[in-house]
Amino acid sequence: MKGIKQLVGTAHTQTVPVAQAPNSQQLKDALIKQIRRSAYVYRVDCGGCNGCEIEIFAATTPVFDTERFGIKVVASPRHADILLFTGAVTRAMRAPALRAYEAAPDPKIVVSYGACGCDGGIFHDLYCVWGGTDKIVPVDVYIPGCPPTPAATIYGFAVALGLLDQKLHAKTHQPEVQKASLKHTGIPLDIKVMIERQARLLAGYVQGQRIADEVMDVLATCSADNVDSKIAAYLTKKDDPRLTEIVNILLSQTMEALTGLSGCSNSTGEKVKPREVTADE
Amino acid sequence: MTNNTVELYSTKPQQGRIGKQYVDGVNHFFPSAIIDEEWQTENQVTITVKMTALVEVMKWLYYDQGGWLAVTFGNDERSLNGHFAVYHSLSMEGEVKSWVTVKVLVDADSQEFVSVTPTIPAAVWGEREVRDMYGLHPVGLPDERRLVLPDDWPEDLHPLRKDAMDYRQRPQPTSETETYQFDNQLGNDSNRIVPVGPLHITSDEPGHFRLFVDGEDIVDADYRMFYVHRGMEKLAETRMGYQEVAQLTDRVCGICGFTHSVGYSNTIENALSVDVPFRAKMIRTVLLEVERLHSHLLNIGLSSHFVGFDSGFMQFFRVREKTMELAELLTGARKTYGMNLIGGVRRDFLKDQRLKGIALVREVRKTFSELVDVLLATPNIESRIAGVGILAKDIARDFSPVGPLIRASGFKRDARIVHGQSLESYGDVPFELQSMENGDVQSRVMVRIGEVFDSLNIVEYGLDHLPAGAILTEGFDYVPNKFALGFTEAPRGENVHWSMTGDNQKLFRWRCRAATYANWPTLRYMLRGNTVADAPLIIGSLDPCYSCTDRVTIVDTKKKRSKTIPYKAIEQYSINRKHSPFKL
Amino acid sequence: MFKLLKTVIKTGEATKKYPFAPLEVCEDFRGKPELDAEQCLSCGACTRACPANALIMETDVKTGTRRWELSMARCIYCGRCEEVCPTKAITLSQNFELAVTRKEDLYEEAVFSLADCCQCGRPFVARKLLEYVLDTLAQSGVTGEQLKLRRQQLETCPECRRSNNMLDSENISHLRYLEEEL
Amino acid sequence: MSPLEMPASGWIVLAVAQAMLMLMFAPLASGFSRVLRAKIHSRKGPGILQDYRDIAKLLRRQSVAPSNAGFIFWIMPWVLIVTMLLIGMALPTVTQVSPFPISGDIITDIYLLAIFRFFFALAGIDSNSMFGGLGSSRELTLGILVEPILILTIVVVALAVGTTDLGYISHALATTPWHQPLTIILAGVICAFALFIEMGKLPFDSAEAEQELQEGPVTEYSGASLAMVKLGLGLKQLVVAQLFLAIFIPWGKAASLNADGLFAAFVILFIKLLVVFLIAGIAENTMARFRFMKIHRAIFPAFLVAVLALVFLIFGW
Repeated sequence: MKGIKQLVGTAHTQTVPVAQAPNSQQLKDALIKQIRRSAYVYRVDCGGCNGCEIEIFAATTPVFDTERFGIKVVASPRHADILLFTGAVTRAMRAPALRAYEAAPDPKIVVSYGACGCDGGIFHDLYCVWGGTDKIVPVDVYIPGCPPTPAATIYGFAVALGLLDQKLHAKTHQPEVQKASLKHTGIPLDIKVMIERQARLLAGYVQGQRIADEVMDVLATCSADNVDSKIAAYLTKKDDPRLTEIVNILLSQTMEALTGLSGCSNSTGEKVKPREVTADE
Repeated sequence: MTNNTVELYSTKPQQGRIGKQYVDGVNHFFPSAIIDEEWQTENQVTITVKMTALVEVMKWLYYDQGGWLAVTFGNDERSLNGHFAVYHSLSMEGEVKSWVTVKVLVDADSQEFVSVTPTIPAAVWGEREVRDMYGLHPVGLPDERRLVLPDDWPEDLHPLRKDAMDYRQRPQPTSETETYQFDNQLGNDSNRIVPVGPLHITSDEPGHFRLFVDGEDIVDADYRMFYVHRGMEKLAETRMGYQEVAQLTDRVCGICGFTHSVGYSNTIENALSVDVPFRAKMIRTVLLEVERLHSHLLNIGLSSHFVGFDSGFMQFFRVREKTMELAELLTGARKTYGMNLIGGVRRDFLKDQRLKGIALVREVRKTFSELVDVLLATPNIESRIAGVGILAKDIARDFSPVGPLIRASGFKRDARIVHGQSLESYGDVPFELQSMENGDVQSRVMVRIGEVFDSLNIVEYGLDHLPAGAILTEGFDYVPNKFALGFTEAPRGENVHWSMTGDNQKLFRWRCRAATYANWPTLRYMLRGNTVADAPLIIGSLDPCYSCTDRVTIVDTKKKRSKTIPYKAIEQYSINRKHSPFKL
Repeated sequence: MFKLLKTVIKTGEATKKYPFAPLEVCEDFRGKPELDAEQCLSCGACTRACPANALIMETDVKTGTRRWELSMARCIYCGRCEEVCPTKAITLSQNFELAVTRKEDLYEEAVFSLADCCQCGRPFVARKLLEYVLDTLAQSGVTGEQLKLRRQQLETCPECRRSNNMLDSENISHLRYLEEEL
Repeated sequence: MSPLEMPASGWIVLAVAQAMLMLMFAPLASGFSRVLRAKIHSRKGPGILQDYRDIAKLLRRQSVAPSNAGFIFWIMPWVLIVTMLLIGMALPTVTQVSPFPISGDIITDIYLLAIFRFFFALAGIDSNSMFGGLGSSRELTLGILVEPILILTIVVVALAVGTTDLGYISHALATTPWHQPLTIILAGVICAFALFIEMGKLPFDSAEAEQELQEGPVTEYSGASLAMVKLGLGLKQLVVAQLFLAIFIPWGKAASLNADGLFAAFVILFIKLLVVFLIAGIAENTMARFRFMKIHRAIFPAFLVAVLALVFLIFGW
């Protein structure tokens, strides 16, 4: 069957991308020069979750307004200079997508948009998905993201039109130091682990980690007598009721762990309806 | 019979058994119909009934007891009890609000089950899908066409059967062309066929419709969905663990993904009775409303676009960007918030987010109300949207649609109100149910406008009244083969999820019914009798999320009979949505 | 229509300057995942957590290396890797300008060397992982002889350990039952 | 000079020149509409020269046609441009009399407009899409609704002045005092309305294939022929606008063929056009499109007023 390659027996298949004309690259370079200030874009939706579609939209509307660069989304592949493929190319969308590709006049720039378009994203290996634009047509520009923000979209177009150069390059890390440094060595290990865990439960993996680090930095500089004052100083500096609450919980539990006796145990899974902290603006 | 008769026999509802009288009712009217009764949460019960009693029980629950069919799905339980199973989940909205799931066991050899569609049309898509995915045969189902699987999929391969295939297997295509038969129920061959096509520049996603027209009037309409069926449900029970699926559900739909991931998380939390901290619930509530904001603004913008008022479209998108900013501020991403874990959320709102967030909300409220005035004061708007695409009450009752669509047809259905007590923090936030009587496009727009203001209030209230405490619960065990429903009110209506835990730290089965899936089947009735020129407006007023339609569905952009050239549909679409294609 | 014009005039131009001026994104924006190879233990937690399989890790026993690879193309920027990383070696940055013309540029890899088994000399565990465990032990108060012993245990590959236990005769008292008899 | 004899070479040169100028400035006009549109969207929008860039690019792009396209499909772009150029040559835009009286007769011009519409509709059918017939019929229906008004109003003026030659009408209105001011003003207003519809602006329809809108037949065209069609559409707006200006706002034009007179007239014309397009642009961007079924309700009253104008004429008010 055209464009389909068998893998094992008749049961398992994969797609074969459309072949490109030998001189296509020169033609494309010429095209890019022509369409610098006036590019017509045609969206081919090969099974996106429509997060990408909506962000492409957002890129054309007032706040980002691609039209100021002469980039215009058109409704017919016949007008297209750039084909924008979104979605992981589902089984049913393959044929229509190819038809759209062939309907567009040569030469044309193919842009693969979003994680699904670039490499199938989270759906890359499903039974009804071919796994990315470049599995069916040759792709010139990849715009990753899930979905790419309108700004990323504009940047992507700029790269496609050769107005900006790409910033990302293949990278290989070769760590010389074969030793990862331990953080907060000043704090006993079990306390450190406890604080980090609780902080995550209280404030999530980003803010929680940040808070845990800051608190432990403060604690590391403290001696038994001036803990309270230093923490208080830190909290007043931040002036955030929620932060104060979290830090107090962390401290009380630290005390608990250190002394064994239970301080004000404001345990995390409490089921009594807690008081409401109101943002004081 | 009326609801009062229920009172006569029903025992006093036991504690923690909300909706017990429905079960008692079934027992009373259909003695020995119930084989098994199982309570998942205090307001969710699953009753296994005899196949012979299914239709009658469903009929009683649905029409006599104010039930609405939320989702119909199958399950391959041969490894558990030697049978397949078909579930019909009903949202009971009589005087007692609860969830009743009716389950029938399907013999593994005959593989046949009784179709309830002739009695309750709402089940049609669900049963067609069971047929596709499990190869079970619904006896008496009027519409035997394939629903979910692509046309070139092998007849005898049913992906969701546990013994069917590896989730990665891509079988040899069986045909080069699309073979779907569109059916014209009212008209005849003299009607011209108009593919209203998809790839429209400002519609978030393409859709494929066949309008059967007589002159300018639509006689009937049919549509082919599920062009983007990818097999997420299979993925969820194979490659992924529980937490990963929460990320997957975020990508069920690019517009209302968060509601799906909340819905999914709720299924597991309900099934394992995990206590989600209050703060996490409030954070989820806030984000659900943020999502509603951007989605409704999108749709209101589109409605003004479809009537040729592009300035309105652009202006509404300008406001919408503020809500996207808000989302980014609160979650770190404009879309696909990725905030849910089973047992809570991943990020907290600190002072910074709360203050900025509240400021943004107030700004949006101000600009939005201005724009609403503008929209309503715009010449011709009224004449374009009033009385167009009416959804009749009886149709609505039969098909169990959800969201602004049904609220605009005079029904008071909103999971946030009806089941608010068991849905995140909706019990504690101030807002009322928006509904209109006329059932036309105008009513839908007005309902959405009302809901935008509600959402703004909820977000502001939520950010202002975040409960103290943790945002995540951990340290619970995943008990095998527990199951429950999870539901949220997405911008387009109620999303319903159902999942069953497996014994290998993976899901045994996950079913997701998105709002649009419930709304599509009514579309044909809304289109009938209108002009082609209004078709896009009507379709748009349903706020179709093609990708929502069965987790991931896109309607084929350029699908049509092989002789037509690819971009025809688009051209035809554009022609028909404009009044005169040749006007200069 | 005059209301509209009024709004329009009041609003002026809503368009952002980007790309001519940098764009403000929020502090915790989920952009390109940045790996701090120095901190990474190649423990594989991220590869297990990644919902999209954008992160993979493969061990090459011949060269004695372990390769970590991130595919920006497939990445869905959910930040699960950041969440599960024990050493915070991977974090999502604010960088969203990721478009490329060559797909190869979307891949980022890191190579870590493996530690050899102190007995059979076959590589079996990432050196950094091993060292990290030992450091943690040290911090938690294990010292001197104990630590040495632990190190020796940890540097032995599972196979060798198993065989050791088999041949570990001095722990077995052949005469125990006899003694009980007496 | 009588309309039938060949005009002097100087006039011919002027006629060709002004037609060519219109062709050159057509993209500027549509570009201006796009900028205005963007501003009303609160967008930065494209430069005013964007349409020049678009057309320049399209002219260099490969031109593909649908497999079933007939010759009508190919000649349509040319017909568009040629008909409009003919009218363009005839219009007394910068001079008080028509520089090319042969096509300067009002009846001729109205028919030229009709030819334009006819070929456009024909091309739609030629593209043989299922909508072709439907669309053409609508197009022609609109024509039937609009053209009578146009003819009636212009005939009223013609009668009032006593000639159907554009040049003379414009000359007369510009120089001699109006005998029936009420009639002419009334006719002018209605004529403006009719021509606004002819320009194809919202709410009656949109001229530009702006990013959300797609002209039916235009979708079929690509590359160079698409460029031609775009040019043709732009040109029509310009010409129609000037037709109105030439008749009803005839002041400030050169009496004879001398450079500075022409230049002044040119500047004045430019300002007039600016105003016209400004008004048209604001109108089309601030209202929703008419429901086609109801469009006659908007147009019929206009027809009545046109009749009223005729009545006034008869009573000599």
